[in-house]
Amino acid sequence: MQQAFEFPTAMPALIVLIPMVGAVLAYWVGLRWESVRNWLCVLVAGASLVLCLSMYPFIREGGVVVTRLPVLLPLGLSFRVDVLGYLLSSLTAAIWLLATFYSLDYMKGEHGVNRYYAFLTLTLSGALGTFMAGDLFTFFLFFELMSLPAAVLVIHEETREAVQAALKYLFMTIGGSLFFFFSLVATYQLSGSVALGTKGLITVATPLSFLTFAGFLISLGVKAGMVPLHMWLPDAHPVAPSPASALLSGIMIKTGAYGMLRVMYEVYGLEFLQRTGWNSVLLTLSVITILMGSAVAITQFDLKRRLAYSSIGQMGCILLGMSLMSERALTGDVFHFFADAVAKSCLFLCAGVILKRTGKRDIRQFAGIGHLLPVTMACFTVSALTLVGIPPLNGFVSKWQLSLGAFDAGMPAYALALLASSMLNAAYYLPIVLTAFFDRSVQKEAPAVGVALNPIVKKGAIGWQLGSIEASAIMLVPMVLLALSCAVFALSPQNWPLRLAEMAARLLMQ
Amino acid sequence: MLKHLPVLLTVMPLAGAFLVPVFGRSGRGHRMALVTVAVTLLAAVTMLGITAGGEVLRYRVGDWPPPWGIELRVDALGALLASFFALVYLAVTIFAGRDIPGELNPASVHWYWSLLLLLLAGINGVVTAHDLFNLFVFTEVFSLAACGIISIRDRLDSLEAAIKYLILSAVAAGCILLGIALVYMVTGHLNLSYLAAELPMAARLYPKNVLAMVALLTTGFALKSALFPLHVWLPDAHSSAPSPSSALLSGLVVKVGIVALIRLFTTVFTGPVIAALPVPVFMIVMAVGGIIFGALFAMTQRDLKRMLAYSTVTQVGYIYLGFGLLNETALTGALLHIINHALLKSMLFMCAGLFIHRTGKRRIADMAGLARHMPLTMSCFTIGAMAMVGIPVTNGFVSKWHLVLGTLHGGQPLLAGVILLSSLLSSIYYFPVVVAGWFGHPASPPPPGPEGPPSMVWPIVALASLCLILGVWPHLPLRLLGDVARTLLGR
Amino acid sequence: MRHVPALLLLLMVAYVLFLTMAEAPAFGVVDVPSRNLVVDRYLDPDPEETGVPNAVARIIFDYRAHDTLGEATVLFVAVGAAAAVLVGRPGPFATRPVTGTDDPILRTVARLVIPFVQVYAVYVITHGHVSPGGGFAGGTILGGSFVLYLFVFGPGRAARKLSPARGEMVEGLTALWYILVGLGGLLLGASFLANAAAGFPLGVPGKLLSGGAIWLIGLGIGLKVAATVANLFLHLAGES
Amino acid sequence: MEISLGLFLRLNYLVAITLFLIGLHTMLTHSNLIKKVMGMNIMETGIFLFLVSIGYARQSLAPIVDQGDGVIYANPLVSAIVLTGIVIAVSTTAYTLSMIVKLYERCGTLDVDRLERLRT
Amino acid sequence: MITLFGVGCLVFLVVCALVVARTRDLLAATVVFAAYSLVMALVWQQLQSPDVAITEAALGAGITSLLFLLAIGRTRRTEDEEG
Repeated sequence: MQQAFEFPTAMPALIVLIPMVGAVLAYWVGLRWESVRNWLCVLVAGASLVLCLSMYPFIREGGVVVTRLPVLLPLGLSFRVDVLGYLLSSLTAAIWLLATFYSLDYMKGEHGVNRYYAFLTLTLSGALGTFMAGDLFTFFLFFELMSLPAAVLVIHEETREAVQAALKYLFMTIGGSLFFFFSLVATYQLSGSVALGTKGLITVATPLSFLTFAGFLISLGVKAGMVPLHMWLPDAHPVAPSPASALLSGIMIKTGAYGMLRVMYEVYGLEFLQRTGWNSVLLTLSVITILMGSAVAITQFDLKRRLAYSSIGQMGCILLGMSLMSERALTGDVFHFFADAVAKSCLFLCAGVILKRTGKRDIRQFAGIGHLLPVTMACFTVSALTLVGIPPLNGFVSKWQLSLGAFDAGMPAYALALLASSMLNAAYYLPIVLTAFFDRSVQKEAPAVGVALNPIVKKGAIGWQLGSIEASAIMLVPMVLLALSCAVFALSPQNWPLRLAEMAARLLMQ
Repeated sequence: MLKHLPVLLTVMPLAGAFLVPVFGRSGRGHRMALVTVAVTLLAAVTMLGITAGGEVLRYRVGDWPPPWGIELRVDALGALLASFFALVYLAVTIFAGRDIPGELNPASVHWYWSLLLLLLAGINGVVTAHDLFNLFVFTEVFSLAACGIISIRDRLDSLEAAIKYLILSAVAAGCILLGIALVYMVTGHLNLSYLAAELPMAARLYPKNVLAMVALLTTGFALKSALFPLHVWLPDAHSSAPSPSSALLSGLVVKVGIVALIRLFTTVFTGPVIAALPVPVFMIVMAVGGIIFGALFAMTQRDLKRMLAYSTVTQVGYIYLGFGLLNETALTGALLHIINHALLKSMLFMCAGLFIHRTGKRRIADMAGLARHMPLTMSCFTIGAMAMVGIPVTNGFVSKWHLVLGTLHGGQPLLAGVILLSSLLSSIYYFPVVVAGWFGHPASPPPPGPEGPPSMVWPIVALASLCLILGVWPHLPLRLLGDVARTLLGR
Repeated sequence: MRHVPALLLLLMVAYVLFLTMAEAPAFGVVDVPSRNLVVDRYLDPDPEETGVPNAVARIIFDYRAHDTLGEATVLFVAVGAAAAVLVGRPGPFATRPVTGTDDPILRTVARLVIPFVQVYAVYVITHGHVSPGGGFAGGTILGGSFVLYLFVFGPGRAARKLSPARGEMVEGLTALWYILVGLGGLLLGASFLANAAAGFPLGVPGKLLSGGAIWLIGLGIGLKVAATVANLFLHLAGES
Repeated sequence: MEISLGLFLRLNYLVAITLFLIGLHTMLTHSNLIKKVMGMNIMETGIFLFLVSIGYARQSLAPIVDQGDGVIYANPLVSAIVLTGIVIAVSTTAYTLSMIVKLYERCGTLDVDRLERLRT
Repeated sequence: MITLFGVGCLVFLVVCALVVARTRDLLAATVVFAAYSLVMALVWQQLQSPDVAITEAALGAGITSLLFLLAIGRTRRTEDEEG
């Protein structure tokens, strides 16, 4: 096994530290100067993105960036960024930058904005730390550092159901993290170390190792929204402000899946899982998650709740890709991390614009808003089609790889599950697009009160009847970028994230 | 002068306490108490410096050799506990300066300071004692003083709680004294080391006697430290007492009984006959009961201080669980949890005290929106709540880590499940208060003026930051307690 | 009978204890484990170590003086806490039974008896280390004489004789006296509460001033217990 | 027969334990607070009887050491312990009774069950 | 101690304890308790420990009984609550 050579730099620690300090600075600055704080947050997100990307030269030849801080806490912290960690942390930083940029305008005039920005940046540090953790203990620490401030984002509206949703989120997250804590201690007890990157920490199938894997599964399942443990997700996401729920859906639930990836492939190893029959359990759970998530999504008429259930469905696909345990499935899986993150955050940002501009949440009232919000709905359509898996877009690439993986793993039936997932996605996304663009029946009364009319597309320029009430440029730019990246990577000859995904898969499968 | 520190640790608070009725009448009592506690803290910390290297300070009161005279012994554990207890004491005394005159009638305020110092003397007496009867006498001192600072509030519920506490503590004293009589009858010694030498032979000659003695002593000290079935006095006592008193009661007084038991079980009851007795098993069963019932009862409470009191029953359960497992990691976890919980629970009670001092309301429902005009106190309460649940950055996490690892070393994953379940339960009754505090809407407009007098806010902030510091750099107490646990179990 | 659980508990305790008694060392014989080297030194015939014939006084005020310090503290705590409670504002069901009597017989007898009781008390205190008795018993009798005065002449006049504030001050000072004697031993180079080792003059055993620190502590304890008892009954009689 | 003779020879211990149990029973089951305090006193004196009986020896003298050697004295350590115990017992009694008096002033009853109902 | 008088005292103690436990009238209980303490002082003297005897007589019989009397004076005489 070719041992990845390690580059001991302090880069990962720096990347994690900047948002933390930034959050405190932002809160303190925000008490006096609003705009300075806004741009400070954007700057911090940008800085972490740049630093993440700057690690590319180390990563290219399959190297690993390592930092050890033995002093802190009982077991000391360590960071270890390999290809997978690099891809996901860059993705996180990028989407965080876009979301922060988007919320500059979205949060204008809202209450508790100072708190929102501080905790948003703090959660960024948690997410980055989780993806770059070098051992299970650091993973657990930053997992908590991401989950708890996120509760403050969920509770932002301070309405009754916001508080209820946040409390449910908190209790399930804490319950989950306690299971993780138990497995962490048990792993330390069984193998004497919790470091990632060394293959097969636990290989002997004892009752305790069984309990440990169950603990990992439950804790990371709660975060990833696996079906029996997903109850908090459909309540928390609609309640949070749109950029926050974009990040919640786009990035944070991915940490759960990332954790499963590390645990399955590095702490336990494939033959252990196959020997003890865990892979069949995982496969069934992911299929149930796909079907259940997508099916319920169809019945939801609140746009954000529908998107939340769609996230559960997509997470099912990711878990499925992981459990197939073949290299191509893993490539598709890692790429699907990327595709789903981009598409899902774009969808939530669009939902935010729709809510902000038209005040509508219920899908049945979306007749004709395509004309009112042409650019937004265009982005919405592109992202939706990505998740459905239409060929020219990212979604198709990952679904294609996943299906090939299913065949490689000798379980073609699961390719059918992916097909079913695509069809169900279509079943709940396309109606929205259709009503938005082609339903001319209603659309006579004026749009929501107090909405600033700044028409970009003049009336009659390309045959639109009504002047659009499109969002401001600040909100549109991130959405357009995300929508484009859904398409650009799939069309471009050397699909950069896909190549990284292949490298990551090869590294994991060794 | 350093040679005399072990005895001065007890005598200084005593001298301070005796001086308060003489000079402390017109409000000077608080300053005298502060000075005395500060000096005691200094003495404890210097002793910690000396004993950190593993050396044990032996002190013969009256220059009489051990079996005849009384010997005091301070090891790293004793010094560490004394230092942290004195530290918490200093914070609570500073806090009480502004809180007590409001809560008590002026005639008995100077007695409060005297009783506070007597309680500290009793605690230090038990921590440093190496003689069984001396341990009993100082246990009585701190029990009566603890009861005194509850009943001083002169309201119906305080008096009733104090009487119930005193009567149960008298029963415990009876059990302990009968235990001492039985052990003296068969061994003829009172000094712990000589007792340990005589006990194996006595256990062979009079096995039932030793069984009864161990049972009586364990029951007595368990009753004093509110182990589960014997905890009935704790919720009333800790919730009806003045806030600084409940901070001390929940933080320190409950722990001293456990410290005495740990000292007994690791120095005296170590022979093979006693190892056969199922006492640790009973302790674990009671501890599990305490953990579960404490958490369940705490969830149903509407009064904030009663909720904190029931949470103490759970935390005492943790400590007994760690102690009952009798393996090195679990014992380290238990000892560390004694210190962590002392810091945490006293800080939480002081926060509750400040809330009540400001708004006059005690019910959890009235805590809504409190953070809007008391942000600092509420953030300290949040740190405390996070530590109680065991979130990584706080000190609660470190002791929970060792306790869970200890249960796995002991081969009992089920107990680990109990600890984690109760952590979840404690999040279920702590976090609604925190969430309501930060994001709720206050019913009545907040009173004018700053968050609270600085002498009340700063001790809370100091203890909260100490909890965080111990959470991130726990190596000082951890290394010391690791060696202590090894030596205690090594024998 | 809702006390069944308590009865069951007691039966179990009784069963274990009686079994223990059955196999305990015999009563009244000399070769019991508790008669060992510890007791032989306490009963050492030539008292050059402590200078007092009364072995119990040796133990209380010298060998195990720290216990007695703890016990004097318990007394101080108890009466302090009691005073702290009793000075509170009277509740709705308050009654004041102690009012003193104007019955001439009681007053004259009391006036006659009290001095003699106090002389006897002083005797018991000062001879504590020579003959049975000692600080505690003597102090109680001295306190008892004050209580007699309180019951006969009423709390008002008794408070004028020894006001609660002054009573607490005496209590505090005499308790402090105990610590000062202990610190004396410490400052003289030996350890806290040291007697012969610190060079206190032991005098001639059997005489009044023998025993060095023992005699001093005994006097202090006697006064403290007297003040404590007086203070307690003054508060209990409701002097406010 | 052997057990009963052994027990009779240890009558003191028996009475001491009986007093301890009577005291404990009174404390735990009687609902009047003053009665509980009396029970406490009886329990404590029971323990003291047990303690002093440990130190007694037949034909022994009081522990005043002035009869030269060759004489058996009673065990003084036990008396010292009991002395301290008695003072502790009296202090606890005094303090409890003061609280009971103050409690009665507040609520007019000494019955624990009635108090429980009053408070909830 | 195995004299008739000694055994008589011990039996008297147990009887006094039972009476104190059973009686409803607190004043009677106090008087019996004073007797109990006095006989206990006698027993101490029998057991050759005069120090304890004097202390028990002074503290037990004297102070404790007085305390009970004063407490009953300030509260209520009979134990069970009528009304």
